[in-house]
Amino acid sequence: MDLSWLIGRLGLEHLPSEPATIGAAIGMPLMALAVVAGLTYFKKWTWLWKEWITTVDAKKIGIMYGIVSVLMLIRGIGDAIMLRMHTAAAGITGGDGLFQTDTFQQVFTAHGIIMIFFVAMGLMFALINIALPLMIGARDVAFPWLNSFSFWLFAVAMILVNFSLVLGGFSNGGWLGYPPLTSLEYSPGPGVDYWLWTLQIAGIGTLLSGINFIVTIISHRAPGMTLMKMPVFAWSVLITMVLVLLAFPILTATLSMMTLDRLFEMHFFTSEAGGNPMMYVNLIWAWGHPEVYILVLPAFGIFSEIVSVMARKALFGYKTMVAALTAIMFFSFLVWQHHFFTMGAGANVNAFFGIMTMIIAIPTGVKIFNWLFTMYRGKIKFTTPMIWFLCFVATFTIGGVTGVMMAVPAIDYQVHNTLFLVAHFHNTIIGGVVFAFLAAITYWFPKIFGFRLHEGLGKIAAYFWQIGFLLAFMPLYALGLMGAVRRLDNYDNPEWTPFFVVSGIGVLAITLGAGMLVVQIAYSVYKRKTLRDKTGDPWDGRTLEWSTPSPAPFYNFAVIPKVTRRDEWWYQKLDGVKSLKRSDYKDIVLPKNSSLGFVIAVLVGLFGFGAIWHVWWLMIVSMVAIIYFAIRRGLDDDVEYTIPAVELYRLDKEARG
Amino acid sequence: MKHKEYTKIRDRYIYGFFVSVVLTGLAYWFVVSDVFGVGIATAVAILLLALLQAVVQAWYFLHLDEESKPRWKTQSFVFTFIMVLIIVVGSLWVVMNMNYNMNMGPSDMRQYMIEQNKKGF
Amino acid sequence: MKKLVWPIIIIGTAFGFLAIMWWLVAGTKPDVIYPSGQVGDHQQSLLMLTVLLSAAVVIPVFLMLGIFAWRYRDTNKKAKYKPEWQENVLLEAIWWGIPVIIITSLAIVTWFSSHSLDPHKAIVADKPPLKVQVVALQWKWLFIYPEEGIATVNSLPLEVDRPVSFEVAADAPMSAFWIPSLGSQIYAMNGMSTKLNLIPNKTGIFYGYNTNINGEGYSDMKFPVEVMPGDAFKKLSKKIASSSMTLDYNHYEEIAKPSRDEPVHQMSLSDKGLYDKILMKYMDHGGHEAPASEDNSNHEGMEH
Amino acid sequence: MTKSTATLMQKEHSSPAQLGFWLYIMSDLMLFAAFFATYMILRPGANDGPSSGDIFDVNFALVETLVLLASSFTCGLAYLAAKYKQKVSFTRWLAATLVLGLVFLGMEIYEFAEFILAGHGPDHSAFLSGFFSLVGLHGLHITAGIIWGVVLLGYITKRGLNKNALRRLGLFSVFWHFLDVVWIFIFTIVYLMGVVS
Repeated sequence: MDLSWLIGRLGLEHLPSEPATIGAAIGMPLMALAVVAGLTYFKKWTWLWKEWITTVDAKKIGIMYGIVSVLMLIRGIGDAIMLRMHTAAAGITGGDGLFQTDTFQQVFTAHGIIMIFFVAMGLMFALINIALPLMIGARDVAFPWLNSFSFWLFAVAMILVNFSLVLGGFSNGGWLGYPPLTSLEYSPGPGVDYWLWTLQIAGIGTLLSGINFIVTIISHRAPGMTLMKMPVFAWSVLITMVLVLLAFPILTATLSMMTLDRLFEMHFFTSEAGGNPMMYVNLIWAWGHPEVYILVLPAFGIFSEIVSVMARKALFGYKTMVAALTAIMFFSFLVWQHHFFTMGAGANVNAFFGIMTMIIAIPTGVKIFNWLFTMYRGKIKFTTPMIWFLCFVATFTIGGVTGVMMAVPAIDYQVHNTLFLVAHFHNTIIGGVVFAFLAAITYWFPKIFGFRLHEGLGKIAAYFWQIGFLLAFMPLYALGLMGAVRRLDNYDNPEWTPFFVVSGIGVLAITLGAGMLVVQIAYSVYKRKTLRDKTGDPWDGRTLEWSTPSPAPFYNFAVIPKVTRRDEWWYQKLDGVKSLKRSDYKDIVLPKNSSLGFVIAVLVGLFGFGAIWHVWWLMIVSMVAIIYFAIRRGLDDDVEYTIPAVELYRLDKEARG
Repeated sequence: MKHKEYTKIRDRYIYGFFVSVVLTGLAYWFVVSDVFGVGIATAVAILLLALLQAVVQAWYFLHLDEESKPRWKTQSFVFTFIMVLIIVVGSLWVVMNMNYNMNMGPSDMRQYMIEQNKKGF
Repeated sequence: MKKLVWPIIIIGTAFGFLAIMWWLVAGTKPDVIYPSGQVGDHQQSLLMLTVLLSAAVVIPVFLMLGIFAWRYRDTNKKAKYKPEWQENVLLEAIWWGIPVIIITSLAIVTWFSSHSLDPHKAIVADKPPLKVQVVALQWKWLFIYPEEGIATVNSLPLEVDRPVSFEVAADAPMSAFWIPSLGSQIYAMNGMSTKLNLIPNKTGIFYGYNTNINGEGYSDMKFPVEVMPGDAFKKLSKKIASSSMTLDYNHYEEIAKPSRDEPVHQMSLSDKGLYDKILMKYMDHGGHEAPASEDNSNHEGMEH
Repeated sequence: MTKSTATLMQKEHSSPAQLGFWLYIMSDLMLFAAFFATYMILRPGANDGPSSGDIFDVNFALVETLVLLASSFTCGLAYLAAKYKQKVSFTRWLAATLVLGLVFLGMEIYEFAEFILAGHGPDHSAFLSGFFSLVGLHGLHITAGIIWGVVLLGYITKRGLNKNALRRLGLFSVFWHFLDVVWIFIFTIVYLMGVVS
């Protein structure tokens, strides 16, 4: 009884066989059921639908991005523990480690995808949604509905990647699975398709957000705030979004070609029939390198804000920082070949891209010196964000140095795809991106939730993250030089075992650090009365978001402030803050909630699921429904509502307490 | 009630359309009648014509010449075009160079294949 | 006293960590740092050069970080506080200028080293280069010595001080051929023959790896590289050449089947053009005659 | 260009929707750039099947180009008529644009069907995969444009040329002109250069 017309290649044989994956495959639905049961018990479904699922308020969308990212951080660290415990056990027992090779390969592929797409990009969009509109004096983003739709695409992609645990497994080709390994010839299963569609859906969501934030920064700044009076975080977001706008289409194109290869047996990247796998490597890294700058530039922007506020001093060399950001934006599109120096290109090609890669190190170095000289002659408060900054400078500098080392092609021939490379990119991503985002969570938490996070626990968490990072990744540098290649699931060189064991201990220390973060949030919620932020300006800030009450009201600014110079709020406080008069309040227009963002995103998820399992009818039905709802949204003219001045005045008085 | 502006803008569209048709016809003529012979010269000529037509269309049809001061659309168009060139030319340079080094690019493969057939493999 | 708590914790942790790393690293001889081939030596010296050059940036950053953080903490009354000081052309000139100088010198070194250590460049030595054709299979390595007429699986005997000119291809997902103690790695791909030139300058047993994941048995693709004096190598290749097991295309098909933890095989080579046939598996399904009118007078012979 | 029309043009050129849609067009340019680069790399990979010179008919492609150019022209006139509230001539010109678009799409589908029936489907060689995906991607964009145009026509006949209609029509005309610009490069790089070398 061939049911493939109905269920494509779905079947029970795709259920997991490995004990660890079975555990996850049972655990995850159970957690989902617990959430559903809680919601039903407390009758919170309408609240969830009205306040969260259909919201277009950037701050709420930011909170949702944050929740998904923290959940995925926990899963990502869980994957990391599995990997390091496996390699440590493989060394000690001399056997094959804790898991089968296929499971091990799926775990590090999922670890890569989840950490980059759902933790790093997720936290980035969480923080941008929360802080950017407030910082540039805007009421909301330029396209609120598009913001909701982008988030739900991101959430649907997250569900897809986690559902692969329950049915079908994930790709085992690494986070950027090179063909021919991920082509039909060597990986016919649904795992690679899960990987393709997860990246495709998340990628489209990111691209739409990129457009959204560029227009927000260009056309929604407060009156008087010229580009050169904008906070540096806003500059880093503008430049990051330009990179997103130009790089993510290349990812969409490359994944579409790979999907065509797998669905309709075309020959873009197959090794036979004229296909060229090297073109995949070339294209995926033409997106890949701008992607890592997309991750790190907001981190630079965050630290520019934090250092300036914590040292109570204007950021040193504002113009140079903006010039450095622009230089990084341009050069990040000229270096991608350093990811495959060893593929066989000629000396001229390697030398050119190597030199371009080194040139990027100059503006990055300049930024670090500018931060250091912002601390010089300042009055530094060692709050948790500042501790994260000190850890960032120490760690990121090592990462930058190993990066310059690997920029020389001749050296890269010896360290490419070894644990030296693994240590380098963890150095720049954990040391740079993760430290910055954890600092930013502590920094902007009171603005969104109205109470601060507990300082002591925050510092301990930072301490464990820093020690855990050093123990986990410094041994990998040494292992890389000893010939240990990356993604090893077993090795027979007893000399390496102590290194892998120390690295395993390091990962446990990082887990302790992450655990301390969860404890910190829980404890701060418990103690939110004493940690309440009454003034709306807990850190004595310098930018506009600290002029609003905490938690920031849904309309952000009752009256959009006039901006005359950089660090507007700092100088307003020095000259004495003028309170708003009754006549300043005007009617304001805000976007209406819309469920279509969620609905269309779910349909896109179904389309992807249909494509993974070759359920052709599901693909056709969901595509037609997508077009229908898109047209309905396109033609919908009634998308805004107004708040009369009287009501606004009352709300604002209430919020200011 | 035809405004003077209405006819002015319409004439711009007609002018733009006419120039585009001429440029397309020119490129077609270069290729069909081998004006510059087979090879690089023709390819460069028709690419230049294509670039010219793209500018003409952007100017007349997309009204890029009338944009207000900060000219965001024109700036982003030029910047994206540079990035497109970097990606396309960069990819061609990198992958062609690798194919050449492995002297097994598809076209060389065809040559190699012929030579192997001669040896009776 | 209380204000010294955190500095003590930080310095204590730093020294504790350095002690652990010293305990780990002391006594080990990483292949990349202690290579035994001319190419590896050059790469090792390049590595040390970049460490020195970047130290010129890293050390000031760490020093300034510690000093500024300690000196300008808010509880230190003696420190001067100038909140508006945010521009200084001289300082900017320094931290744009010095890195530009460092990077320019490194760029010059990069340009020359990329050409001198280019894997495609043949190594000149007194002995003629040894030709080895490497084929990455699903989870093992096949080494073909066309001139000696022998082939081995998962073991690479070489002659000391004699340059080796590898031709690397694959019949498996993209893999990469790397011997850390001899120098550069290079990718191995289906239907593509890449060149790599190395030279072993010390005898002994070293190990080679596959650095690009190509499926399940990826970690099992470790192989011993035995570097021996000239006459021992000649004696070994004669012994292998006379062995009963021979390698032709059909036997090759047997070996190419996916397998893990493949033991070492040593065979005599009965089909000299085997390597080209493996490459042709991925070309345009050869077999039918190309169009007769194909004029291949300008076709230069494929140099092996 | 008198002051009034300049401000008229300028007012609706810098609205967030116009700028946002323009940035989407820029990202679409990069999407096409990736497909162009791949097509050019894979063009020699004919896998013993037909190479570009064998199967492309330049005359057919020229007609397609002129059809699309005409529809871009009529689309400009439609937008102009709409801005001057001339509903009758607007409807005529927009209908003309959509019909020409359908003719172009029909020709393209005809060419694809002809290749597939002759056994040169996209799954036969890398060159054909590259060709079908590049020209097919443009075809998909044209299809989306036609659906958008039809929906707009229906909306405007029902609700007239109000502010929202003009805004959407402005976006549609930018999209349609952009598709013609991309087709210029497809015509040049795929068809013309395919026949030359």
